[in-house]
Amino acid sequence: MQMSQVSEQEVSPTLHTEGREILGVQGLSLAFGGVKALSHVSFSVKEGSITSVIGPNGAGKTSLFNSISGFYTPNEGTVKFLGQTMNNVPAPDRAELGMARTFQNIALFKGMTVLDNIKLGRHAHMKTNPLDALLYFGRARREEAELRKEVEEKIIDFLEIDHIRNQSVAALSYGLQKRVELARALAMKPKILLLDEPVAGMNREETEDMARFILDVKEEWGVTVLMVEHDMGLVMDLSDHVVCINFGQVITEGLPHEVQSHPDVISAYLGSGDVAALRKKFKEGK
Amino acid sequence: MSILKVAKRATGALLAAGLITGAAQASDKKDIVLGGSIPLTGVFAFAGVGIHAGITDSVKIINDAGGIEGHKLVYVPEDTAYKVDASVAAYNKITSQHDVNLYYGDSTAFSKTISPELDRSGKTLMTGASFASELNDPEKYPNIFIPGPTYVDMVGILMKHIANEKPGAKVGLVHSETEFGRDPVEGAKATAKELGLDLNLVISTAPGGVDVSTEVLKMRRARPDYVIFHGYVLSPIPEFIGQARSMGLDTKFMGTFWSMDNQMVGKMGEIADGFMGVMPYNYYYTEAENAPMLEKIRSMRDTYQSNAYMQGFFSTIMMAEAARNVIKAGKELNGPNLHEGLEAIKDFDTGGLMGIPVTVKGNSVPIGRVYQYDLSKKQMVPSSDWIRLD
Amino acid sequence: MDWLFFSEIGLAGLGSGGLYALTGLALVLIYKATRVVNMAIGEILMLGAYVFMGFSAGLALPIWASIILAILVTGLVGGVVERAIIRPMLGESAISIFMITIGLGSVLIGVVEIIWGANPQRLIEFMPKDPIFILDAYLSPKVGYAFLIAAIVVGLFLIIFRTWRGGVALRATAGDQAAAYSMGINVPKVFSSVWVLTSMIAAGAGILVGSIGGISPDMGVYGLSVLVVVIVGGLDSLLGALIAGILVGLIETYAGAYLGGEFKMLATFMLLVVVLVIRPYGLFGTHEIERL
Amino acid sequence: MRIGTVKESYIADAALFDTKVQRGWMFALLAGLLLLPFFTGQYASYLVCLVLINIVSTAGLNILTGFTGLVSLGQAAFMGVGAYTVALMEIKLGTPFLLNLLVAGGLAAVIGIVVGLPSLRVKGLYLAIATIAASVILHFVFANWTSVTGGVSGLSMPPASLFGFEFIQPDQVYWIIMPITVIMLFGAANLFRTRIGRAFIAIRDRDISAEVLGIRLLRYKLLSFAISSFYAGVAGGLWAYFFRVVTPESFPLTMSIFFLAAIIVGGMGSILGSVLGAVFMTMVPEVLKMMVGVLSPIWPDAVAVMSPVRIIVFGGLIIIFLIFEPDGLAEIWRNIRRFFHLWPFKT
Repeated sequence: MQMSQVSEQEVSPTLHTEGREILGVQGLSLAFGGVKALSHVSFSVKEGSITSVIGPNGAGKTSLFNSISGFYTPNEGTVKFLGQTMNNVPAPDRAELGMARTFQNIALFKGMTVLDNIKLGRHAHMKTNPLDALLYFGRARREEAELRKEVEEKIIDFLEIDHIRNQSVAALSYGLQKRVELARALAMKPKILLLDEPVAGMNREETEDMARFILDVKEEWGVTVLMVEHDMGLVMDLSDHVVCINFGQVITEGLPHEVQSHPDVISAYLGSGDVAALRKKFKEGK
Repeated sequence: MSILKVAKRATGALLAAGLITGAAQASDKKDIVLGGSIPLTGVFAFAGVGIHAGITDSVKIINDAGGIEGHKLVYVPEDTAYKVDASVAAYNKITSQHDVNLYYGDSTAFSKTISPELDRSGKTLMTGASFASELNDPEKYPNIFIPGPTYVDMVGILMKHIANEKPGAKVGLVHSETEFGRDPVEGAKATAKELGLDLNLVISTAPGGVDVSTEVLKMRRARPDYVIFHGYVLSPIPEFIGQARSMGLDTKFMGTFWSMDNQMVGKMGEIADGFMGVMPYNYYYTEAENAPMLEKIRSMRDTYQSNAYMQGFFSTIMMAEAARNVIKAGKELNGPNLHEGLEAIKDFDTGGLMGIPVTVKGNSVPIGRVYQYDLSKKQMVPSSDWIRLD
Repeated sequence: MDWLFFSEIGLAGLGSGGLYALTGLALVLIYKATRVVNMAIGEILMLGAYVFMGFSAGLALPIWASIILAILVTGLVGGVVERAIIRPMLGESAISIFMITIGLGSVLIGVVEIIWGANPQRLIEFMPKDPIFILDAYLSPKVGYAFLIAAIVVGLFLIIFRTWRGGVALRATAGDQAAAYSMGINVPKVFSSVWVLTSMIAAGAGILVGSIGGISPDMGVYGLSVLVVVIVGGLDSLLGALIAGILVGLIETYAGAYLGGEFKMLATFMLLVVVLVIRPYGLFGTHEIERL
Repeated sequence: MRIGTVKESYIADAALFDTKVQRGWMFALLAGLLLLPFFTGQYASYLVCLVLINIVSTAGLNILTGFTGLVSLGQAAFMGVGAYTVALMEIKLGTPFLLNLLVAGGLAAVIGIVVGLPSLRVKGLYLAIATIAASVILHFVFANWTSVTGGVSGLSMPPASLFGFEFIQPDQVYWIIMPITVIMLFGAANLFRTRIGRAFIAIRDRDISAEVLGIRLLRYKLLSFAISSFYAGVAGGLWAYFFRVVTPESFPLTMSIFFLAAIIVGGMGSILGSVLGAVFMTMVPEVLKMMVGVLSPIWPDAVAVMSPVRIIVFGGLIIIFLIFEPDGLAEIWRNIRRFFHLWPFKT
């Protein structure tokens, strides 16, 4: 409730429909054995926008993310990023090009502190070689100092996690872990940020914080956001563009309010038995 | 724990160890120390325990008889588990605590490892459990003594015996895939040629290998009249013999020193009957004339003592004799002098340990005798006279 | 080419392959049910052989009684081991459990050395000694009978595994521990029984292996070849263990016969390398799909 | 008790030893290492050298297994590669020992990379067993490439020398071993302050997500193998200078297991753990030996059970630590420190 009030009054979403395409998915199909996870999925993400992918559980959203970030190789179709076809670009290279993501079930590295987890995000943009590292002199030292400064001043301050920077991630609450994951993604110097259910399992307060961060990332950092999310309130409030998929196919896409009232979307959730919950969510705006 | 503390405790332990070997006896003359890297545990423990007992007894006998020209002989052993690094550790430990002139090492690898150190310190003469022919080189290993024939010599003695029994016989050599196992292979080939024997089968078996059926199949094809085993204590010799017998082969089987312990051979059961081998010493039970040492051993220990015991015993009295020669000559006890003292040993009467007087040649004593197992007596009995290689 | 020799070697290889298959079966079974690679299988096998020696030579019991007692005692040890050190590790990483079995192997060697000493020993001969000739080809009687026994045990085992109720529980547990638990299968009991059962199989194999080549505390290295067998066959495939067992037996024996004893281990592990390159999860193993 | 420390800069915060007290201890330790040989006998020097060599190799294995999560049972074989390299260079070329050690590490690293190649396709246990294969094959090469390695009898080599001075006795070789160990430990600690160390830990914790975060898996797994084997190679080289004879039996599979045990007992993924583990596992047999020495007068057979007891203790330590303290001695050490930092206000 409060969520929607805040967003309506202060940060009403700006539409970027005229923006240039930063990420394009064309005819993407993916199958595991005989099971089709995605079939001919196409949509486009405009630079500077927040685009959301919605759909019932098992619709193929995470498979879509995994295909975009290069963890799965699609059977058909292409992913274009910054005008470049990604089909033969391995995942680490996509990361280096500016594709950053978070994970549905949090993939922080438990053996490292919050700070090191965030620093890890910068990996692909650093030059330190093994010899530098062993000697910790010259480049390694300089690079690490620069990174530390930037992480501290830009990311940790921004996400308000300075009090936990030296803690081990394993000891953190779920909400904080999600925030650290976002911090790590930001450290990757992203051009596009793929967020896989950024507020799942969060309480209201945490959700509000996260919504604010996502908007700030777009507005202040100028980073395009593509997210998968079940929290319809959040999706409707933040998104510039919504893509709904079910059974691995795009049912409809468009502006949030268009998608919200689209009959196929309703029936998609109906088919999955979520319809009552969905109606309730839409009604409440949450 | 700090290293210093460890060192202090080590000293304490060593003192304790010294007590059991009977260290503290007042004497105006300086003690002569015999250090030992002894494999009291591990895969070679059966030998190590025997060696240890043999050295301990001979040291006692020597000291009871007034020591070495009045100098008391002190034996300082350390367990090595038959590992080279542990042996080196033991050497370092013992030499840092004592002024060591005599040393017993447990393996060929250790002897080679420590040899440069012996040369450098120039204080010590070393003997040991290794009969490796490689060590029988006074130029390269001036501080090492082999208490018997080398492995090549052992195989040579056996082949000599074969050539006498059956000229031109077909001979097989089965050896373990270890350093000392490989030692006599080349030498055996040369000796066979010299003696006109047909060495038509050489098999190496992996250590710890359990199944020898394919090797036996090879043997079945080569049909050697004699097969010499080298580099084993027991397994897989019985299996070879058992399978050969069941295939109806009448091959005669032989072993080298470390396969020749009476009890070990006895463990083969019925197939042990007729097993032959070379042994440089008399057995514990040998009844020989003029063998006071054997009598003494039997009076000290009333049960059978292994061939390893004899080896340790013999090593000690030879080392003591070398030291005696040095002292008699009024020289300082050091490596080169001890080696001279050793080389000076001529027609030395061992009191029956060896059947004939001992003369050192090179770094070794190339004497041996062929024995054969008699199942009815459950004993190895001589089947040749003492053979001296020249 | 001496074809008779070739076929005789083949027979001998088949014989040792049978024993590999039997021990490999035990290893696969543990893995299937508990996801543990038991690196101590070789040492359990050794323990079985020593216990047999203890009963037959030490206490002079009849051979048949000694065999049964040795198998039972070793099974009991397996059960105790499972309760004492494997169960507390449930849920730990595969590597930790792998290491704990290495530790176990070491402890078993030490215990055997304390009780029976480090010297190599021979088991009492209990198999017929008449040579076996298959056509013209000679087969060492011990190897032949050992193969026969191994084959019977493997056969019996497979029948039990397919039909008996416990076997079904075991297979269910192998498929999905959590699901099996929710279906009312007593998973801890299955774990215990698997350790008991496989230790018993290993003890039997140990008696056979020991009666062929003698026993010593370091005969646990036999476990290394068995490890190759199950990796080549696929860690979770019973069929794989049987086929790879025979394969490893043959390759090892041929390498030993034609190249020399020192090539045996090399050939075995070369096979392993080749299989790992071509089929990383073994000839019949399942590749687990990784999830993000 | 120490209450909070304030740092002026990020560099100071990222320093290896971030408090005065820690730096003080560090200098005390270094001073101790410098003075040590003047106060110990040959035997203690021998033990110290052995411990140091084991520390280098253990630290290397910890980089691979503890930090990167790739289990290897090939560490001893890589040490063998280093040892043979040093022995051959010393015998055939007579080049300076530092160069020899570097080449030894380098060659071991190259072979480590080859052995690590399956690591992209196979994981965990399969990889561990692939490394067993590597050590069997390397052992075969050592034992059978007689023209180069001297076969089963191995190679005997001259001591290391510098400006005509020969490092022969343990307290002399110490001056080669100790500085190299210290440098390599600092190197290992440094590694984990940089992107490379972080990438290793990321691969250990979740290798698939690491890839999506920009870490090239194969490259970093191989790099970990290379660095780890480099450490093993140098350790092997030091071993060769220490014993001056290298045989195929010098580096058995049980030695690889020893190093794995050392990182388990010391602490996986901890440099301090590598040190503690190597010291502890090397000293345990010595302590047992002492106990035998003490017991012998009362119980003459004590020595006979020495070897089995040692084997049991070795295995038992692995088991006990894995069950009761999986983070090893390093964790115990941290707990002790924590206790004293807060003492007497909190226990």
